[in-house]
Amino acid sequence: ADVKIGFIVKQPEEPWFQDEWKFADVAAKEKGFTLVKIGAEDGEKVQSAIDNLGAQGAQGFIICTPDVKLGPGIVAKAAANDLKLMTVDDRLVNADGSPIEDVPHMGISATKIGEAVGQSIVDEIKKRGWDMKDVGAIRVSYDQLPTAVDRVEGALSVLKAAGFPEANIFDAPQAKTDTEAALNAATVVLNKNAGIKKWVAVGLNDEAVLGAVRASESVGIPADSMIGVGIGGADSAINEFKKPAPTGFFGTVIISPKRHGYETALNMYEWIANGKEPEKLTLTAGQIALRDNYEQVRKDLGIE
Amino acid sequence: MKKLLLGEQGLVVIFAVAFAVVALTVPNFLTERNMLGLLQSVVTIGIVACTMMFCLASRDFDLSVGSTVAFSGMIAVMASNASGSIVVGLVAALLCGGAVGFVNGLVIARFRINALITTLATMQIVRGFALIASDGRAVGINDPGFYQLALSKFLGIPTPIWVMAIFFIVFGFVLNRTVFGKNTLAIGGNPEASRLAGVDVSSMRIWIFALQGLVCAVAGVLLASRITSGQPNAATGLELSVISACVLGGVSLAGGRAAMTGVIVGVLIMGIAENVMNLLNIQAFYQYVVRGLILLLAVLLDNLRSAAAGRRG
Amino acid sequence: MKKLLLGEQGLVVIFAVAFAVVALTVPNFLTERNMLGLLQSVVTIGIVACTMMFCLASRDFDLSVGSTVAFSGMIAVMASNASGSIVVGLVAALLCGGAVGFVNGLVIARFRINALITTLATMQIVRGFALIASDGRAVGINDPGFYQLALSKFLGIPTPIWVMAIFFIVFGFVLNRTVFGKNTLAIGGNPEASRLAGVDVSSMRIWIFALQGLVCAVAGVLLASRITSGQPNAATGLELSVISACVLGGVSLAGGRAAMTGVIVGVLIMGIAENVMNLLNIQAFYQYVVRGLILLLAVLLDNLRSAAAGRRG
Amino acid sequence: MQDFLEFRAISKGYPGVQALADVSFSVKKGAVHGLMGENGAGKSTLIRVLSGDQSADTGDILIDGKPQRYRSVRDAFEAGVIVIHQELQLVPELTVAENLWLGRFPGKAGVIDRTRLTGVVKEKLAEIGIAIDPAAKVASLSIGERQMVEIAKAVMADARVIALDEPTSSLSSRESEILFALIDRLRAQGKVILYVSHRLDEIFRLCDSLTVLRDGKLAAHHPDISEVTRDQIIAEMVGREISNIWGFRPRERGAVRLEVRDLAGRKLRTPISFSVRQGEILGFFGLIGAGRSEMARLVYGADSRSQGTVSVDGKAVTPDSPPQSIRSGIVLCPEDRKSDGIVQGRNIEENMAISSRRHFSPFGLLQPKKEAELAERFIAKLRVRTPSRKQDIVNLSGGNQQKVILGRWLSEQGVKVLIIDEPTRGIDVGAKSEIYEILYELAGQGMAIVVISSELPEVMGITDRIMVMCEGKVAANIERADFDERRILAAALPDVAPDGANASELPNQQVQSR
Ligand SMILES: Nc1ncnc2c1ncn2[C@@H]1O[C@H](COP(=O)(O)OP(=O)(O)OP(=O)(O)O)[C@@H](O)[C@H]1O
Ligand SMILES: Nc1ncnc2c1ncn2[C@@H]1O[C@H](COP(=O)(O)OP(=O)(O)OP(=O)(O)O)[C@@H](O)[C@H]1O
Ligand SMILES: O[C@@H]1[C@@H](O)[C@@H](O)CO[C@H]1O
Ligand SMILES: [Mg+2]
Ligand SMILES: [Mg+2]
Repeated sequence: ADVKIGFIVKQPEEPWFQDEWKFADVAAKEKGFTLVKIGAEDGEKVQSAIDNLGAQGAQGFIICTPDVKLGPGIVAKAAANDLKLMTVDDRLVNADGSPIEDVPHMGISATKIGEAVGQSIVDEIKKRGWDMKDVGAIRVSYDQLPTAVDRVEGALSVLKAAGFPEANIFDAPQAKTDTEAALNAATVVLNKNAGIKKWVAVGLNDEAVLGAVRASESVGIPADSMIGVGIGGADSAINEFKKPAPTGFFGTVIISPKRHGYETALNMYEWIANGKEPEKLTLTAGQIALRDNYEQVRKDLGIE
Repeated sequence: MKKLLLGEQGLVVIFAVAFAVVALTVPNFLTERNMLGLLQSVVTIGIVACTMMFCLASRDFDLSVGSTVAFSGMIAVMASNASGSIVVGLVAALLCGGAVGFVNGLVIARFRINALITTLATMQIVRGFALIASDGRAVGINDPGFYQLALSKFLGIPTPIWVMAIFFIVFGFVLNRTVFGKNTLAIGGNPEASRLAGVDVSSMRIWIFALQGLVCAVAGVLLASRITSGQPNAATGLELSVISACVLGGVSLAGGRAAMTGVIVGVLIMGIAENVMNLLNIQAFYQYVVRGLILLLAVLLDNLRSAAAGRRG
Repeated sequence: MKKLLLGEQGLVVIFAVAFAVVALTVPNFLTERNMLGLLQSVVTIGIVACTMMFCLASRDFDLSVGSTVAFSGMIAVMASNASGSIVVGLVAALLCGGAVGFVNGLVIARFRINALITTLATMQIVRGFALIASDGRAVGINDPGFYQLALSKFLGIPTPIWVMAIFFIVFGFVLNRTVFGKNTLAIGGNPEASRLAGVDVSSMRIWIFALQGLVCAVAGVLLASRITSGQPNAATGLELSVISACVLGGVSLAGGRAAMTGVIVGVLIMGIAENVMNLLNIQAFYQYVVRGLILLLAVLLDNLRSAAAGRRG
Repeated sequence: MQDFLEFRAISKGYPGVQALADVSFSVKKGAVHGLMGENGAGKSTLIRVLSGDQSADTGDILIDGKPQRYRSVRDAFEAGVIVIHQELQLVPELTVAENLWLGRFPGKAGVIDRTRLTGVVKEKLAEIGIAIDPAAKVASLSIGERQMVEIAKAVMADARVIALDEPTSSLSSRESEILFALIDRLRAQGKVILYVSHRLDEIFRLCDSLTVLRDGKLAAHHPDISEVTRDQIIAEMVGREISNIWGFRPRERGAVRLEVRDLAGRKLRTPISFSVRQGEILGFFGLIGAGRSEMARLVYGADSRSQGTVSVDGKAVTPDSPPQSIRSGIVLCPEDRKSDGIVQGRNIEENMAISSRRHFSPFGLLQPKKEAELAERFIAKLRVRTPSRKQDIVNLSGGNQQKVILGRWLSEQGVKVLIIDEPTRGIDVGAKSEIYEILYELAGQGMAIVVISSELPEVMGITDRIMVMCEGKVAANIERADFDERRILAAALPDVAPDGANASELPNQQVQSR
């Protein structure tokens, strides 16, 4: 029979998910199955997306859920519709917070990515010979998104472990997850602490860190006094590296949508068509990319 | 034929025709599974639209419904986890939802503050409460019995769909056959005349908002049960979907005009649009455009119809 | 004193008092840097509020502003990248923004479709266009000269703030001192009477929407310059912020009442609230609650004031 | 009989206006008491205080000797007071029956008893001789019919005290007769009726006693109306003698100015043709729903035409839209001031200048000085009672609003054709004669004037020619020399009864329903 596979993502507008879909499509072409791409921004939409897949005769689906706590509901819905289930990026958890281990998962640990960000900042601080006492850290936060908290906290934990004074970390809560909101929030932090001349910035993604970098420019902090490290590595970050002069956007942790999109789709196909069950857990790593090596890193990760 | 199209029930007829076309052309649409999935996908919008209809008909506006749905869903889960009793959870959710609505009504009716601003404010405050209560994270349900609210079936049809159907019937009746309904329409049609006729406009408004809060709580509980957790971020943007469904269904934002059949059709149009776009595998970005065009087309058709029927805009 | 508080400019006085209190109690608030930062943070809202005021004053509604800002920002960047000329980019953005507004106006005025539904539809369609045009990705600016739009300063004050100030003055003048402004208010007061008095209501509405689109394009260009890229997801939810700012500033959603000073105050209240919350390090979830309470408080104060002044709600 | 309703030292002020100052008088049981006074004298305010809608600053209302302490409309209703307000207070989206029951729907446990809802209304409407379908939406009724629905409220309520604020201002003589018969019946039942009107004929026809207000103060109280004369009342109201309200002056009639050919539209199916000459005042008379207002709206382009042409001085007016009509020199002063006339929330000056300001606003820039001058000129000329030209128009009394709307059109320049629908609706005697004077003056300058009026004496008093409409068609065209009350009325009636019955003999004939 024809194989039909669903690929549900939580934020279809995000380039990351566009890429995942794009690479899943590559697998679909290779193997000749149909890929149904559905965006589902909240729990309710996830439920109807699964019903919808069931109704159109899909045999399985891959999902990046808007919230990991939706786990039991998704598992139940998938079973009710007789669909095979795999997760990508974010791993489902039970009511008590433990991961649902039965569901094959390919993902990245939010905390791990955060730690990579923190490590590269710490390295750069040392390289520039800054005294951590004189440096401020902008924590561009969006705390209602659990992944965001995990990433940012991951980064800050590395900073703190390296001796970064806790008192120098300042919260800049974004009202929304776009650059303008981050810019406005970070501006306040900079103005409030006008005495601090050297800054680092972390946030949930490239857009958030970019906001902090723009804020530093608007209050006249020179590019070499700012170390912003983002997460994602999509175009907004690459654009920074392409600018003629370096900006305070120092680097970004690129995570590869290729494996996530291509491999999960392929595995699901194998599972459906040939009964070959996928690995229960595959973790991929992020890789830090800087102005001078981003092209190489992207090639290594199979993007471009 | 012409009479059918142009009559009071014209929207329903247009809808029926559109439905038939979709059923014939879109594969997998008219299957029992898909129909049930579709109906389940509009449960939240459908339930909340019942009272939003009253709100709009009385010339008011409620932007806080999404937050209230999320908040009361959270409360249901947290209270039943804490007490070990699902009933306690339900009661707590209804109380909280009702309280939010009551406060909205009180502020709007007694302090005469613009409904848009008031509910925009409570929308944020209540969302804040939901986030604070849960520390921004979804809360899982301990007692699997809670899931049964959404999973159980009667005559093969899931309970939430029954609940929605009952709400449609009850609120349709309330609108057309009760003093409450007529007073609502009167307030929206001419608040001054209603006041001068002795209708207690301000307590009517408080009641309508309180009812809206209660109904949001019901929707919130069903949603939490369906998604098996209380989520502080659930139902964002619900307000606009619900208001669109109502307006699509012919409820006038200028007040005074509302009909349950229209609202049901509005709710279904929204649900079918989403459903069909996914069945046809329309790309995410194009879905935005299509969604917008469907909205436009639906009101345009309805307008042409009523213009032809010689009614006043 | 009493006269001051209760007069036409009462809102402004209340605001001045609140401002003084904040300036005295919140550390770092009244510094030049913070003031400039604050003003820059409200540029988008402030500019768009100018024309939203006209829209609301004429009893209309525009939900598509956020999408239009994002879309025209994208277009500015893409067109100037493609042509190598910033001017071409600007013109393209203005044309696109104006076109979106014009279509809104045309559909609303000529086909008499509800403004809420129409702009809800175009909000989605235009967002879809922005996403499709950019494939959902941020588009970087090739020519660094583009950044100068937002970075350049005059008398120590960044250009965007000047632009906003000029818009305030121009639209304040248009509202109070021109036939266009008076006709806008008349339409809001009683559209049918205005039509019978010879006001060309439908072309006025088209103009108002087209102007709104143009102004959104200006805001979009400045925003793109400020964040040094065109972002298809920029400015989501802008519509509600702008409408709140207007309503806070005393613009009536029922039409016919508007004042530029009020709108300026409304915009500033929104900006100051965010600014002060961050200065005071209020936790993210509590910010929701505080934001809601400030909204409520501001309208409540204004209502008490006008009630005391014996005006009608 | 004893005094049943008593006002004791009632005062009520608004910012800048003392609407009522120390007003005291009383009315006996079973009496119809007239309330007269210039526009803005305080009549409606007094009635609003009686209705519980507004509370007096000081003073008391006594009913049957008991002081009333009510704080809301409901309280007043419970005390047996029902008020029919000057402006229509109906909900257009609800049916006639629902409007009549509004505030006290019949039924059990909140569920409406639909049989009673329409049944009782049908009975009551038949009883008072109004043939309107209780199930019809009010939005589908004409103004006149709506006014009848308002009046039916008084009967439905079974109150002890009934106040009617200018109930006949949009009724034609035939509906007025239905109302008068009704009032006679209520009087016989021992109710107290407070009756506000600017029409002296009605006052003398109906009232047993009379109070005249002036500038918010009691100007005169006449316990027995038979002891006063018309001229005396006018003098008490206006403060001067007016010998002849109409003051008709014949004029030269010139070439044809307005030419209407085969005009028809959605609500006026039968094509209509007529012309008006320079300096001519043409009157349109008819019963309610005769189609006069529809005709006027078609000529003005307020509704779109399905056929026919309108031309001014031989030049066709196209396309049919109000701005085009104004540019071609046609203006229309509409009949329904609340929905089509006043711009709520705007002040007097803005309401007056809305159309004419384009003549003196270069590049669309306002000239505040000129607008102020214009407003002051017409406030004085039309004697608009207001503390300032910056007053919001909704705060004016009904008659004063009407004057402002008139001022809007009288200040327009380059007008060749002036169409006024019910020009003196709700306007006091003093101002009426001023308005007529202005009309003669404009006609004298060569303007063609069309006056639509439901008041037969007015049409006969001021026009050169009368066209009578009946059921959407022109039924007669009569020159001034041939004016004859019976003939005009006969033409206006849908089916002429044998031997030329006139309206007053047909009070209970049913109004054409639609
Ligand atoms: N809400 C208000 N605010 C300010 N002034 C008001 C208000 N209502 C009435 N007035 C003023 O009170 C005075 C009395 O008005 P009222 O309506 O009682 O007059 P009236 O005798 O009924 O006149 P008309 O014959 O024109 O109906 C007028 O000068 C009017 O402008
Ligand atoms: N709101 C309405 N909806 C539909 N038809 C209407 C409406 N109002 C009036 N008509 C129709 O238009 C015709 C003309 O009514 P209209 O009220 O204009 O007459 P008129 O001679 O001006 O009388 P009036 O004194 O009431 O203004 C009526 O026969 C009626 O059928
Ligand atoms: O939400 C993030 C998404 O933005 C992308 O970075 C992949 O991981 C998900 O958890
Ligand atoms: Mg009056
Ligand atoms: Mg008429």
